[in-house]
Amino acid sequence: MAEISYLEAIRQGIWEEMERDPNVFLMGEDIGIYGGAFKITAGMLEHFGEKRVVDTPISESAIVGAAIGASFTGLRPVAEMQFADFITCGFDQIVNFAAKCRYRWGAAAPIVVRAPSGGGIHGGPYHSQNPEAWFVHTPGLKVIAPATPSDAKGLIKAAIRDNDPCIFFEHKALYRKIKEDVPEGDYTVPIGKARVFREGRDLSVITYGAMVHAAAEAAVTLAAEGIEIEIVDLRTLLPLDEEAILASVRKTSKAVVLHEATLTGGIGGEIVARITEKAFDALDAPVVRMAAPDTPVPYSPTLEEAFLPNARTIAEKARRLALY
Amino acid sequence: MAEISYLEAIRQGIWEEMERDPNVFLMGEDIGIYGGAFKITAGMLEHFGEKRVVDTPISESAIVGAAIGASFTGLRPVAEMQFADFITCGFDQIVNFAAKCRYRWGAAAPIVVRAPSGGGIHGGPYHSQNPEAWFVHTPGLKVIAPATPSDAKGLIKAAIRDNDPCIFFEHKALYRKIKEDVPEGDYTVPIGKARVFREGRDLSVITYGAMVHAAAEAAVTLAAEGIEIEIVDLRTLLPLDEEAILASVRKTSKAVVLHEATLTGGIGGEIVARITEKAFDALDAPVVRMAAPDTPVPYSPTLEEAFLPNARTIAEKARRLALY
Amino acid sequence: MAAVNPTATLSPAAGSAGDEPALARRLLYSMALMREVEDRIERKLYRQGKILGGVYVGRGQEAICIGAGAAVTADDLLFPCHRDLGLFFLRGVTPRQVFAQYMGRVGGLTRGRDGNMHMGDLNLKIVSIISAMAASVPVACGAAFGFKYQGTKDVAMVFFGDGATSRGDWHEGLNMAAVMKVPLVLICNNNQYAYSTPVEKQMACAHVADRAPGYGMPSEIVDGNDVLAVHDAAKRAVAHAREGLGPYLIECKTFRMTGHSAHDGATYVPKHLWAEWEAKDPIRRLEQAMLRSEWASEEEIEGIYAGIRQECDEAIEWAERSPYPDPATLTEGVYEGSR
Amino acid sequence: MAAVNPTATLSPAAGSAGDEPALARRLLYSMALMREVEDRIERKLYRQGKILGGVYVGRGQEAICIGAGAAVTADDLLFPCHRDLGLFFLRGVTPRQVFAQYMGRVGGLTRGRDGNMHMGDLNLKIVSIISAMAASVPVACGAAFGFKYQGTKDVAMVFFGDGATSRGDWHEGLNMAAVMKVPLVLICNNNQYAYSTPVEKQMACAHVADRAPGYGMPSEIVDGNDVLAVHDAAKRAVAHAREGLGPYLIECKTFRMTGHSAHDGATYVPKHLWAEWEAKDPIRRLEQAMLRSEWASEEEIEGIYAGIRQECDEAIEWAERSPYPDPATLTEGVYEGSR
Ligand SMILES: Cc1ncc(C[n+]2csc(CCOP(=O)(O)OP(=O)(O)O)c2C)c(N)n1
Ligand SMILES: Cc1ncc(C[n+]2csc(CCOP(=O)(O)OP(=O)(O)O)c2C)c(N)n1
Ligand SMILES: [Mg+2]
Ligand SMILES: [Mg+2]
Repeated sequence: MAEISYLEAIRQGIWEEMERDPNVFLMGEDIGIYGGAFKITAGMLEHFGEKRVVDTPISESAIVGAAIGASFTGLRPVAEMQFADFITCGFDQIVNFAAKCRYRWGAAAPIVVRAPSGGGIHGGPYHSQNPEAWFVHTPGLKVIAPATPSDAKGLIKAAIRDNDPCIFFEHKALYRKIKEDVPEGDYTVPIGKARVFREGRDLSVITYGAMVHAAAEAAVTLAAEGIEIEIVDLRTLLPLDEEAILASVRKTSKAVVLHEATLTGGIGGEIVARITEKAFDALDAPVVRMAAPDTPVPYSPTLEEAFLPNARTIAEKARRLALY
Repeated sequence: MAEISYLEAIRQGIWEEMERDPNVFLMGEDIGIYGGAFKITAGMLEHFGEKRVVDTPISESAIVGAAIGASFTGLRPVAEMQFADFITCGFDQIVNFAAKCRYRWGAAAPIVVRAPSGGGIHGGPYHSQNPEAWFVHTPGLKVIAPATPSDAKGLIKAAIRDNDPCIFFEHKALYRKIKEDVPEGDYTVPIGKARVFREGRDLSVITYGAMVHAAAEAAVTLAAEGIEIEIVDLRTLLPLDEEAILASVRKTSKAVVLHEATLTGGIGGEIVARITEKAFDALDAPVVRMAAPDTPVPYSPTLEEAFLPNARTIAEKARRLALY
Repeated sequence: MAAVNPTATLSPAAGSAGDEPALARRLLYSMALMREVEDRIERKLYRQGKILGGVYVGRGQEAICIGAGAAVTADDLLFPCHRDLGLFFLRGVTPRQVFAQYMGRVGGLTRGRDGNMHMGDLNLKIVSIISAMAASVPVACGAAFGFKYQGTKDVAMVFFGDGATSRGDWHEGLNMAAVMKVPLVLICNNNQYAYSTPVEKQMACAHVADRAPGYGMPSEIVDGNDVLAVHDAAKRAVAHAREGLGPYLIECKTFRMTGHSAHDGATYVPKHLWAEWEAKDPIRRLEQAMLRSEWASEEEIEGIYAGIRQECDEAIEWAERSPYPDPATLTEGVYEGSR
Repeated sequence: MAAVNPTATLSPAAGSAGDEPALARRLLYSMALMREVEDRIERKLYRQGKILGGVYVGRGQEAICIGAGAAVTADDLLFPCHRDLGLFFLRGVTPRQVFAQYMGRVGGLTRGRDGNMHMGDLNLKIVSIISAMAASVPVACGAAFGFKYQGTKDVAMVFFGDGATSRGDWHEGLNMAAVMKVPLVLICNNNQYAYSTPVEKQMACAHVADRAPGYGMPSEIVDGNDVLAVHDAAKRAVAHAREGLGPYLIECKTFRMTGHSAHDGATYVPKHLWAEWEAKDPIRRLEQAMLRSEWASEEEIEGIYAGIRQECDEAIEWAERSPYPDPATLTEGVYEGSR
């Protein structure tokens, strides 16, 4: 088993699916000779050729729309948004067409839209957003947000094989920072299944993406104080793995729901609601949310640092809840 | 005081603001000679002229973008989306530009985007949606959803005078159905303030828009059974009137959060989370949500009826909770 | 309208030499069927309250979807717009299914999930309308890309109106199709109105076709009320696309002989236009041409119409007997295998 | 590039007859200042790690924003794109503010809220870039509508690249501006690349200007490395817009003499193009023209450059002394009066 980065894991996953299925192809801006803004598709043009690695004009709506149309002819398009922030330009095609095809007229739209998202890279308001909640509120979509190389590889492969439209959020801050050994050979990670990232008895931190690692860092601090937090990595945001969430909360009786996206209207509310509706009696304390404040993502380091939840602020919040 | 419809109330509100401030103007598709798909702007072209009632090409993104640009020159644009379902075509301009102007570079973008939304009119998947949650998750916007003629008139006037971008959701099923006496003369209703639509001691129904009236109908049934529900009409969804919500819940100790929009990722989760975070000890039962199921809005009457929450299903839910 | 001058007589069906009579009969039948079905829908069932919601018909524009739709094979993928009901009949959808669709019954193409023209069936190679105007254009571009990718000779044919050309999706779709040189045929019905908005308020150029050069795309303007002319132009476009020469735009000049939808009286339309365009009715014109060229007799033609009326009577009965969907099925099929 | 042939000698500044020397000095100073500031940013501060995040510069394209920006008055509203830093200097923004902006300090135009070129100031009549390519076009159309509505003679001038023209917003904005006949001047910098994507993969027409007829809009193609030619074309466009004749498109042919951003080595660019375009450097060309026409001496010109270098040294010191924003201000100003 070779240790690879989160970025390399996604790259390998796509590469393997391209090898496995000739109907899989890639489209997006600067994904060919340039290999993509983040180099996810580096080397693919050379290996798979122009036919399967398609540089497009700057047309997010047409990229998504064309991906859907191509999927109607039996292809398996993987479309890249150069930054998740620009998925808003293809929003109508995703939420009004792709998401509704199967229900409205029985047509499958097996597309994958990859969206590099998240802050912590000094990207400012237009290159740092976490827009997943919009899509979680759109029936018909599957929304995926891996935190580790193993999951990133297994989930991108599962998404490409899935027969429903998948929005795949890749956290930019994890691309090169997070490395681990990934399983040998061909494997997928099931869409819709969370995993316990860290076992703990005192309280549950329900989170995903980059925040999984911030929580893990906080867990070390807290463990030294005798507080053992359990970290549930959702991995898929739609459909939500309610069982896994409830199981952890029933075990610890306390929960912090954590995300990097801004607080109001974020997916955190959905999770809190499901916990209180279905595990109310198991709760020893109110479920608390932790997220970025309700502002655009600021550029200046001092502001962005204050904006993003981090190990220190997570530990504080968890500590207070543990002592509730 | 004359009894007027919800539709007429919005029309009057816009009309009065046009009379009051020459910088207020309207743009949208078919709003001129046709008076708008729902006749909200009927008669305005004749009275205010082509300069201030502007028929546009079918270009939702440019309608919103141009409204923002016009606002930079001191105008007060009121833009109409023919149906809220098509606001997705102007999504980027709203969430990435209008919403972020003030925070990013200190520019006000005082626009109003009117969006006729909601089901119950046999509109099917593309003419019935309630997309408010997407905007509630967008810092910088104000999101308004009136339930009554008085509020509709007072809030559209407040939105036009407001110095931040406002998304104004008008529920199509209320346009001609709901009538009431509205206050004489010039008045506004404050953005960000909910109101208790009906007093009750046994449980709180937190809702907005068309569901306020469905809840009121359920209240009659329940009252006959001795169950008195309190109905909180949020009126504004962003910013949320947390005080009003918590005050009602502290009073009744039980709450149903109700909306017509689909359940998962809807604003209901946000409200449940705030209640459980801030009024946990006041709760005698888990806060429950009630909303449409996670599907597109179906067309056929039998399906749409099963899709929309109604007085009967609301009464059932409330009854069960009251007896918890 | 400078570039075309619609006449009361049809242009000879160049290219379809030989089988004119058979072709003409097929076109006449299809246009007349579309007209009759939509008349029943708009003027009977809707007014009787048996159809709820929006009703959009193509009265007076039948030559466009029929003439163009008849120019492709069953393997080519169609992307209708809301005035192109005829395409469904060309693909074997029955009046029964259409009436049931409009009445929200399980017998409809979407089984009640969606209404009116918002229907499609990939097995019949006909993609559902996307309600957002022009959103179908990039999708059709992608389908055409798929055909090219797979090395088939199939083409995608997408329909839209003059108003739809103002949408960003229209531009992105045409540009991408041209850059990728995919087999896409674009059929514009320029009926001079978008809802109540006249084309002068929609664009500052004289013709939609004037935009083709900006995409490096060939185009032509055709009399949209001349079904044989539309058919011939469409055959040229399809041949161009099949040969791998890229997308091709056809602008069909026509007029919407009704309101935007069943509830629209269209009082904003200058009166004289109705009579002017009534004289150019595509069905009457083909009928006259067929009689003139002795491709069919009065009786034969009346026979066609009588058959259609009977077909519609029977189909409506069938549709009214078709049940409404079972509410228990409400949440089925949002995802593969989901209940 | 057929329509222009860039020469080593500048076209005479027709129209600006009389004040050439003064105009030329202003243009030279502004272009040189932009060049020096961006060199410091891209080649010094960024590499020293003093600037974080994306850095996009307009090296080799200075003639476009300076030539066009100098053609409007202080009341006209500017909509820069990410290679138009010069516009800020024309509007009185100082190098201090620009360096502070890039370093995320409170001294920057956005006080650290946003970074690099993502800045604006309505008091200076300069609207912030919208990061989504071409999103500024409909916004500029709306501002131009506002000027017309209020009866001022002001115009809006919006800048964008070749790649931006593929966005739906570009189309919707041009079409709406043409239909509404608003005073909008559109300046395209066609530097033949969008990030790594060559213009042939962006559009299937030869020139962006080929699209203007489809909007019923006049256009011209100009040598984007000839600041006086750009200036003259812009004056024609501004006059057209001010007279109420509607929008006007200018395509400036140029080349991006660096990577897309500071981290892009641009290895995808054919080597020979660098030398070819280096020879057309807009600053050198104006310099030569000024010497030839004896509008300025070697010494004067060197004096201008020396002053700029000193100005930048001082400005960087100032910017580095400018504090980072106080985290306590994080949530301020999302709404009017919000803390
Ligand atoms: C994006 C979008 N905006 C608005 C509408 C509402 N609408 C439906 S049809 C129509 C007019 C379409 O005009 P045109 O494209 O000319 O087609 P026609 O109806 O004339 O055949 C409008 C505005 C829509 N469907 N989609
Ligand atoms: C909608 C959108 N998609 C993608 C991007 C990422 N991006 C930033 S600049 C750029 C290339 C722009 O090319 P062009 O318009 O030619 O301007 P140039 O950089 O060449 O001046 C891209 C793809 C973006 N900013 N907006
Ligand atoms: Mg039309
Ligand atoms: Mg470029």
